[in-house]
Amino acid sequence: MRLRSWLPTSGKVLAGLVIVVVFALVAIVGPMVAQYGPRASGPEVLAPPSAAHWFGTTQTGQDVFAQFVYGARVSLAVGVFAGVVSQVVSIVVGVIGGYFRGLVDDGMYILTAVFLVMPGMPLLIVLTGYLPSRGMISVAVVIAITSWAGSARVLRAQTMSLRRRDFVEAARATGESRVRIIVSEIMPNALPLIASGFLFSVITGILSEAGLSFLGLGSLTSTSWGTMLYFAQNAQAFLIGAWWWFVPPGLAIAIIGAGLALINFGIDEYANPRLRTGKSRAKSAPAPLAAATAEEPHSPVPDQEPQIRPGGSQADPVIEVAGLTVDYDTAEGRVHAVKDVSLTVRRGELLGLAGESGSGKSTLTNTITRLLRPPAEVTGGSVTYHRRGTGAQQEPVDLLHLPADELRRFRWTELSIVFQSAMNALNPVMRISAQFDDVLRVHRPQMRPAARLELARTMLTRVGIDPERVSAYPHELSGGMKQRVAIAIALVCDPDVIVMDEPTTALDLLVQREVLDQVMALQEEFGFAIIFTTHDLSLLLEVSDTIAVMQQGRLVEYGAAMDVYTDPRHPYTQTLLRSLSDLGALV
Amino acid sequence: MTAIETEPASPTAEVVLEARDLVKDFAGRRRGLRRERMRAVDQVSLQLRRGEVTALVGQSGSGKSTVGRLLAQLLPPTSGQILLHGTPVAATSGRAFIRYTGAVQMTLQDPFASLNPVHRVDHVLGRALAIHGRARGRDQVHEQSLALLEKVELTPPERYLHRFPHELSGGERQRISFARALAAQPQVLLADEPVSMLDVTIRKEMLDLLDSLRRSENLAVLYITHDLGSARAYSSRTLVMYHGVVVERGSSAAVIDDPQHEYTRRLLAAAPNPRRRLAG
Amino acid sequence: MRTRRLTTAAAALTGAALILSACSGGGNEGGGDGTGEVQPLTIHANSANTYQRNFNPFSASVLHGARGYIYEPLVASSPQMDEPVPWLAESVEFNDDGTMMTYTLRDGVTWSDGEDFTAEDVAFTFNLFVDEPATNLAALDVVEARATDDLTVEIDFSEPMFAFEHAVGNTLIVPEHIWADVEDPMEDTNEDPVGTGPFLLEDFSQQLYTMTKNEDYWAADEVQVEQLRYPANTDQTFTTSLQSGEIDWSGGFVANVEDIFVAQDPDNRGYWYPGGGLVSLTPNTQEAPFDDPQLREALSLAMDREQISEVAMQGYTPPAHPTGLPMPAYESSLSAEYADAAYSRDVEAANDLLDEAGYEMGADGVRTTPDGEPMSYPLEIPSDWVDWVTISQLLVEQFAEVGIEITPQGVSFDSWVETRNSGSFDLTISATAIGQSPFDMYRSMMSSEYASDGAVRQNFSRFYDDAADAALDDYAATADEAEQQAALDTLEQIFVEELPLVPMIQSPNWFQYNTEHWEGFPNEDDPYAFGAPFQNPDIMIVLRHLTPAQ
Amino acid sequence: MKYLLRKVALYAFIAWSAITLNFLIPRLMPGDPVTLLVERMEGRIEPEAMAAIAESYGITDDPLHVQYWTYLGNLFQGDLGLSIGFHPTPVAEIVMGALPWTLGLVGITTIISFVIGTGLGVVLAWRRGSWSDHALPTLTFLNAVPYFWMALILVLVFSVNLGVFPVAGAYDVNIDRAWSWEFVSSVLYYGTLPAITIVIASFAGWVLNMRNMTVTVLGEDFVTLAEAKGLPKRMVLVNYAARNAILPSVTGFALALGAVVGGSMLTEVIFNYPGVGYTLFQAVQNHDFPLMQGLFLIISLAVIVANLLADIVYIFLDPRTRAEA
Repeated sequence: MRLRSWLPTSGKVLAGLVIVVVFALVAIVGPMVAQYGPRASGPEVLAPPSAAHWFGTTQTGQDVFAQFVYGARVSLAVGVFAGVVSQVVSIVVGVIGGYFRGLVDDGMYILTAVFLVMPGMPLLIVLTGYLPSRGMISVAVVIAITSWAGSARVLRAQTMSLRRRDFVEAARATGESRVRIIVSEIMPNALPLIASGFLFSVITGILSEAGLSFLGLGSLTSTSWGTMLYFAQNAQAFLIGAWWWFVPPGLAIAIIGAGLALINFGIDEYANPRLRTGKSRAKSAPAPLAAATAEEPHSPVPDQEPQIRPGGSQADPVIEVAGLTVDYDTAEGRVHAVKDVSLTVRRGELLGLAGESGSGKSTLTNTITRLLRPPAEVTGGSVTYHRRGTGAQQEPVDLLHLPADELRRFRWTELSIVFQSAMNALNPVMRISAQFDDVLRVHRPQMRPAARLELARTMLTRVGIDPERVSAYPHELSGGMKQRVAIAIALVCDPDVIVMDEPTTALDLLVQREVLDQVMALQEEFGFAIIFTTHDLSLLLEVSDTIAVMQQGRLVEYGAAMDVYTDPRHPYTQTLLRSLSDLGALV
Repeated sequence: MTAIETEPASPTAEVVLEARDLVKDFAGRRRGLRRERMRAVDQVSLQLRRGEVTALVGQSGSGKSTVGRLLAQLLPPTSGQILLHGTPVAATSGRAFIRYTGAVQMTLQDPFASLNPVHRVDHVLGRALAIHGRARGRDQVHEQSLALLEKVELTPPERYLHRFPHELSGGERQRISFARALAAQPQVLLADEPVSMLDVTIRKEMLDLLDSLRRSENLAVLYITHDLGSARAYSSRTLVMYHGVVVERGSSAAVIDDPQHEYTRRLLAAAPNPRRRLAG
Repeated sequence: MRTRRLTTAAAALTGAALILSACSGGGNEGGGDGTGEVQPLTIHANSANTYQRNFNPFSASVLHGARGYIYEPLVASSPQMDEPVPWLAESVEFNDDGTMMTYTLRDGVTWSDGEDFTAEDVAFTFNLFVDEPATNLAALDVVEARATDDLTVEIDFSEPMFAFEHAVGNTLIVPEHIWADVEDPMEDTNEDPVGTGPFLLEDFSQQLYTMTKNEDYWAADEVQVEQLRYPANTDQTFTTSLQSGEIDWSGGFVANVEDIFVAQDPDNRGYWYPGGGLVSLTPNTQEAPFDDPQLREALSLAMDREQISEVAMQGYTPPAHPTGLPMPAYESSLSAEYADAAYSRDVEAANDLLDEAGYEMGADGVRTTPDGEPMSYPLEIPSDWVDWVTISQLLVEQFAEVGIEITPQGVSFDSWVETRNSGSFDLTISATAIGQSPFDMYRSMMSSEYASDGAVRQNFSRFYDDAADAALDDYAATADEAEQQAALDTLEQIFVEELPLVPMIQSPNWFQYNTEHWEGFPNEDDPYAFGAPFQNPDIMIVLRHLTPAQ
Repeated sequence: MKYLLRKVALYAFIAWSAITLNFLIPRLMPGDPVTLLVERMEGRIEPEAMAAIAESYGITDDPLHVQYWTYLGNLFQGDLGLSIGFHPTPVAEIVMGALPWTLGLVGITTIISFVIGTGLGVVLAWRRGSWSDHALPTLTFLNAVPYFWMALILVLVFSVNLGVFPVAGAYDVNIDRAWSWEFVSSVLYYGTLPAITIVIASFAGWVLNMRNMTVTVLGEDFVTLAEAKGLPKRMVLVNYAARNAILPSVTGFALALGAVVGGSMLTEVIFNYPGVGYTLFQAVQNHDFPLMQGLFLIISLAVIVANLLADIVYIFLDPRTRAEA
């Protein structure tokens, strides 16, 4: 059990490690096992593999197995040495440049750019061509010289982003010295990158050595996999069919390269969980849940029955959630992110969904919008959508079981979404017009391009943005404007419901107020229902018709906003309101 | 530019840290050969008194965080002075800086980002103690670390000592940040938006903690926030910043209950408040 | 190419980069190349990926065929040939002290553009050596040359030229009416060559150039080949082309030549690798301890040349002759004393000799010099010369048996040349070209005229010996063959006894042939000339022996 | 515009560095071309002739800075000197002879492998979590296989054993070099195996890169929103995910050109392909300093220009760079 917890969970990393360990063993133990010296010539010339010569013999009767294992030593040593040198250089250049900025960085940046752009292999070959001594160490150094730049650039970027991180600032504020900050605060966080860069340089080193040696530019007086290939090539081993001579070294290079790359994969996945595949992906709990499990010891547990009262609107229901339960599979077992939640959204109503981080409100809205991703899974309950109009159309729609193409038609025409951070919700490389346009092309195929553009302009005007900005790119707009654009896009197909997921959280107070006013005005005009989630209860109390308070996946209180405000019944709601009051928010 | 002085403070307690006419310019975009200067902080003066919380309120981009960093000497001011106990200090690096941080500590906004994910709690506190020479030897460091954790109400402290930041909740992390700052046994605590990333219920606990620490350690606290309500509730004096300038200052009650400056009024009006609905 | 460098620098001489090989394409099968009569002769003289159009005979990277098939010498002579063959000249005479040579030229020779070939052209060529020293590839001490009539030319030299008759005779003659207008003869690529030779450049591309027979050639009857093809081939493709029978005539290293090449068609295919130079272990005889001839003798005794020949050279080239002279080319120059000499390994004798000379064996199996230095020496070799790398590994094993430690170090070619020429080495390996005569070889191995404070260009072991110098002078000062042989006898004796170099193996003259289309190539049984298609002037002789296959 | 100017300035500096490095390397390293040339002539040259040869190669004892100015002056006149290995052919002529082959073979195969690689990468990212994840180990293996070894194996199988493709060369030398179908088809036929080698050995890297980038982008809000908009999958994948994920690859593509020219060198050597890579290899083997310098310079400048072009393309692909200007 103990041992297993140390083993990497990813099969790829495990495979990679096994490969590298096997080759390391070959390099270390192999020469002790080999019965012959790598250069010792023998009477049996070009013999195929046999009991006496496991991998056969060469043109001059040398034992291929002996060469292979001694070659492993040299090839791996060159790779590792080149990797170390190249990584040290890139750390010095990248981390120091990235941390100190200014002239130092400018110099280092240009140096990096020079080496990055200058074609590596030709430079390597030219340098080696001039190299007076062809020892493996000089070859390794030259390889390092030509290969550090890529890694340095990545490290620099990482350092620049790390040095802006709060913990670096905090360490400085504590009084930590610069050297210690670099070594103890920044470097450990860049470790995945350094490790990955190191592995990459090792691969490059092994491949470059093999390539150089194969061209006759390496050190032919040492035995490496590259020189084996060179001698094999020279003796025309291909033409005489001496496969045992050239297959092992080439295959070994490819396999160890793949092994190192697989480990690298693991590092990438560790650093960027999105890249994970298969099981390891499922085990990585998504962020909201991680917060839910790290429970606040001071929060009251929802031990009491939910307090349900009539909502603030009497209109027809649009969306009905009934007994909904959503589970996550995590390494620690199943977790209920949403548990037995029932609520109703009515036409033209603003339903405020309140809850702190980890309360399950995002999981709930993601279920309604059908954007729930594995490992989350609906394990109970239903979400029903009621269309506008009469007759057969009024047949309620089972949202959770809507087939793919019907779901696509449903989306945006009936229900649209406004995300928390508009900066990320708009495609940075498309003009605003295009982001209106693709929705309309799909959902309003009969519309002409000119009409589509006109509609986009109209919608922008509606949210108080100069219609000329329709041809702008997202980055040319301020945060508030982007959020308005996002709202305008959400409105363009005249949906019945808009899910607004913390739409104003990222905005400054004054802007938030403007956007809110706009939303209220638009709702007045178009009559859509809004599911408005936020952790800011005071905001919800002010704008909502109905409020639903969630805590740890459960709905704890539901009712008309003013009822909840003036007469909170669930202890959790009461705590929230009391906190708000103490914080001066309800003054 | 002079701020509207809503109500003169009663200068009772000793001034620990003072800023006089602080100005900070940042290099902006290059325009031709000239680089545009962006004035982030313009002629800001303030005093932090022992045992008193001073709130610095403003929206993002108002320059309030820059003031905090200037006071912590994390940034050198373009002009103006910082006085510690009446003595001008300019020490953004080296031993002088470390000495300065022994008196003035700062905590940052984002509890998720302000602790290095690779270090355990004991390392964080141990370093802070070591830098300022508040503990020697393993035993002393251990003992002191436990005491710090207790001070920030993380009990039992042994439970937290060997945890990584990701094993802690947001509130717990912010407490660790406070503990780290307290390790230096400072006289001034600059708290930059200490609660804005936290849930409402935690905010209150955190501000209560800050307030009790102020009292028990006799700290001068600068509470930097965008939230007028909590400034009113937890500080005795409030300064309102807008575009790098302090536009209004005075006792918190006066500034917030009876704002004089147009900007302060707009801020108050924009704050969500269900009362308004009740009234309307 | 890598391997061949060891052997004949002549291959590298004309551009190590150049290669030729052959692919006779489908169009040529069964009937010829368009003439409908005779198969072309496809030649691989050197490895090249692409050709650069250069037919300047003075250029180091001139394309093969230009020398010999387009430009011709006065007299053709080669170490492997019994007698010099009069070519553009019918006879030559020396004045008494050997400083003037008078050539009488062949009548009726024309340049390929129709102009007559005259004594003026010959005089122009030799005067060019004076005006443009870089063109003087054979380093002839020309003072002046003049045409005394249409067919007679007199050339004045500053030294007696008895020993250099072959070198002067092998001078390729260029037409004055064209070269007089060439501004810088070393920087001209001479793309459309005009010569007196049996072939005309027909077509050139970077991958193939062809030459077609000059029907107005002065000895057109002697040449039966109608077309020469030089396709570009690298080492790799050369071997496969050779294997598939696309090449008629080649000179290159082929590993396992029996299996890869001969075995496919034993009736037609063959190879002959006569000695074409010498590869020696080269001690620095100016520095201790290798200034001690006894030590050099011990190295020689400890060396297993058979093993080196078998393992490093796959048995293609025999161990060196104790005189250092390549065989069979210089067989006739051997003194009676050494006619049957051969090396044999004697480790015991070597050890005794070393003990006797005061090189004490240490406990670790490594001897120390009388000065107390451990006898451990680096051996620098060009890192990409495979056969030398193998040789050096064998020397490690062989010398370990006499308590001398060798550490091979692969260095770049430049670095090796630098070290070798500047004398900053204890031991190295070097090659000596066969030259024009045994005198040439000994001169380059023992003459003090190459001594220099800085870099030397010959005599890399820096062996300076008065007796050797005297013998060389004697040889050069006489035209009498008996006197020359007497001087040679002395030189051979000095070489054998003093060991200025420790000869290891002969370097082979690589040569493979395929008689499917053409026959008459030289071979061991009929060694009338060197067979390698890069060897001048031998290729001219070989060409005249070729007849269409039956 | 300013963004572009900055880039141009940077690349100009890099070009200058390459030019200067190119000047310095041979002068700082041991070895003297004249000695090497004489070595080839079997040392039969007299000292005065050596001086004459040195002069003809433009080798002088001038102080370094004088040599440098001469070097720069010659360079700007397009004079890269005379080759030593192919003396007296001008280096520029040799380079120009080799360049089209490399541009043709390597250029086309790089584009093919980029297109295949990124396309496949997007598909793998979209289908992640399914069978497609099992393709990854195979791809990493392909990515690590040495080019030249792969080339040798392919030659062994397809040329030597099966005889499907020619062993080497750029075209059948028996065909007249003209714009005839016969010649063109011969070029294509001879180029097939080298092209396959390069594509197989290089496409996997693009797949892995593109997959990682796409997976990362797929997690972005705007992709989720695109899905929520009810857009067809293909549209989401192409316009939202791939369109953003490809941005880093554009720079990578330009940088890779350098690596590919180098990597393809070994391929060119094995296939006897008359391109820049093989010529460089020959130059190194022949100690042909001027040719080596000329080739390295041309390759560097080509890569620099490619990078500049990539940066220009980037401006069109990513509007945010325009804002930085």
